[in-house]
Amino acid sequence: MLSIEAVLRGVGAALLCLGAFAGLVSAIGFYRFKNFYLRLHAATVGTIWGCVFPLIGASLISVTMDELGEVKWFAAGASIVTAAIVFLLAPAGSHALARAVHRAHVARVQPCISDALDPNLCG
Amino acid sequence: MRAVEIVVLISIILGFALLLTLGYQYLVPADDIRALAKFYLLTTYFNPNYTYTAGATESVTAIVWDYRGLDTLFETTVFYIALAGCLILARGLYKEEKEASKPGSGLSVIVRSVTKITAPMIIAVGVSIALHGHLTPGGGFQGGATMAVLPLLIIVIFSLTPLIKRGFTPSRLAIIRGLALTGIGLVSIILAVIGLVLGINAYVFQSLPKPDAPLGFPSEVEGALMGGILWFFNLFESIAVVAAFTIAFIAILLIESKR
Amino acid sequence: MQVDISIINTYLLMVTLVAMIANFVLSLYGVFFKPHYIKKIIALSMLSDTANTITLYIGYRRWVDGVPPTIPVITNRSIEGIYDVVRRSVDPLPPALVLTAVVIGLATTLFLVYLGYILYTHYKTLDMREIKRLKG
Amino acid sequence: MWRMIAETIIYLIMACTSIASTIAVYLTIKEKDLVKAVIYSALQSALYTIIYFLLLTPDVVLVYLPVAVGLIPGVFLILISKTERWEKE
Amino acid sequence: MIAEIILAVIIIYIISIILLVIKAIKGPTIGDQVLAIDVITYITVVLFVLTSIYMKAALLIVIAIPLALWIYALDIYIAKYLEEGDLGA
Repeated sequence: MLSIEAVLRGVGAALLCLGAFAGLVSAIGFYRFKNFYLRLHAATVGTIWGCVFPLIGASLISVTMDELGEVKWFAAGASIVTAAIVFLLAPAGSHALARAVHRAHVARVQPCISDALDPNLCG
Repeated sequence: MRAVEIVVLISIILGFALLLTLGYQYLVPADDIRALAKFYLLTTYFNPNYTYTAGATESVTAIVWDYRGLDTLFETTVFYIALAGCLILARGLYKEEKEASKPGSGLSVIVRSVTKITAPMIIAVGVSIALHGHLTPGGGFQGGATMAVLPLLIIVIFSLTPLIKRGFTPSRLAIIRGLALTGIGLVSIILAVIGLVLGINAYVFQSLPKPDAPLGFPSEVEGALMGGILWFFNLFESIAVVAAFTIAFIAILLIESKR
Repeated sequence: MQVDISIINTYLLMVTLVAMIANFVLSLYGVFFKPHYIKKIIALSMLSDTANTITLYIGYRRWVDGVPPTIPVITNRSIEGIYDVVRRSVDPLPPALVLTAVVIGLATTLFLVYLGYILYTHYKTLDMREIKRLKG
Repeated sequence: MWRMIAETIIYLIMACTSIASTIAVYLTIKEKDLVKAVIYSALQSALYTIIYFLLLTPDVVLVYLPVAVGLIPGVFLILISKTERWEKE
Repeated sequence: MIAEIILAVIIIYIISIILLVIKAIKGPTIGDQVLAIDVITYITVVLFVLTSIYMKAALLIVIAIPLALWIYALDIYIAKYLEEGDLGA
């Protein structure tokens, strides 16, 4: 017979491990990809999988921890709100950056097969 | 020729030597703190052993506005003078009207929508940081600085015109800031003035009633902790900080339209 | 097996302090010897940040027997809670001093930015070697 | 034993962050492109935020974060966009 | 049990942050550097939350909300500067 606390704690730990794995994969990918537009993929993995899910897991864990004292509900709520904010803001920021970099011709697409938006950037 | 630089270098060397001499036992942090810090922590929230207390659960805000209140008041004065200097430098370079930017330029619609959604959240977070300053980490300076990022974001994303059109002109913001600073001054001296009128003993920067001075701000309202003078100072200081920074940002962007 | 690792902890804390002093020296070099005005302002803001960090570092306290220190906020409002905070908390005075220094640092940085713009409108450059009249 | 290792790990994070911030400060001083200098100084601010957090001063983090991450890069970029971007040799 | 898992996750995040700092220092273009700082700070949010749960000081979590709110300000400033060469109105 599983108690609800054990279930919550297990799910939270699983989410934390998933987030740690995604963060490490994102960092390695960021290190090894060739150009800016490919690194955007790694950055998205790092922000959504490596930040939003571990925050939800931390919230689930902090609900079950009685050592935190009276403020454990505060901690859980703050974690959930932070996850929502990151979920909203991180894509907007990287979108703005990608659009500006493409329009200002800062980063070249290399190696390139085709660029439909601006053929001059290719190659 | 390089006399100034040499004097500054020598004074920095002497100052560092003084720091290392006076703080040699704190160079690597010890496992205990000083007696003064223990006194602050013990008397921050109610205590039977001490008559004097600040009535707040957060020590840093209590030190900033109660124990070392005059210090912070004069730092606020330095802050006021620095921003007044900014506005004096920007004087005569103003130009109010601005040609409309052509459509298609600027940031995309995604960023604009997200900023419209997050603007109320920013205000809510700033207000809660400022007004809960005596209970949780935070206070007037923190809340004001948090809210002051919003005007700069709005100016960068939507341009200056909507902000001016909503009525946030520099002169009006200057009036708001003056009112907030007046509030800080009034709160700091009002109990001393009342005591002077009534013939009761009272001090400047008096927060809670003391044994020889019966006047004081409320320590709690309806069971919620108020911290006496701290709540009022947090409120007025956050308004002053956000208004002052908004004036500075608007002014530095209005200078540009002269060229 | 019990291993004494307190010497490693002391070494790591000393590394932090030495890195902060290196930051101090580097940003001081930037303030004095870099010719460009904006670089000077950036170095000055980094200098004030580093000074604040050294101030906060002095107020820290080490862990005792594996129990971490805590923030100077009273969460449990009974007598035992207050004494527990006094036993474990870090020094609350350096944060109170640094707090106002950061905001005033931003105000003076804004003043220097305005001054830089006025300089540029007068001289059409911000390179300090070309602004002969300010050379002292 | 395990708790002692936790203490060492916290101090190790602090030391690594300090050394990285020293590298960031050095690159800020050496850089000729002022926009890149502002970005390096933003990196230094982010690393200092971690140090302030580990020194357990949440009040200072709450005031340092909007100022150093949100306001100062914007103000410097306004000044750079109005004046000049490159520092001459 | 849960404390050891949290400590291991903290160590893995520190390794990721070190890799990202190397990329933020080396990155060939401005876009790479800003993106790396972005990911560093979003990971720092998780690090703050986990550290405060591990230290049992739950009030420290209040820092995470403003940090998550302000990171995208740097993106917006750099994007506006690159797109228009000008931060103004």
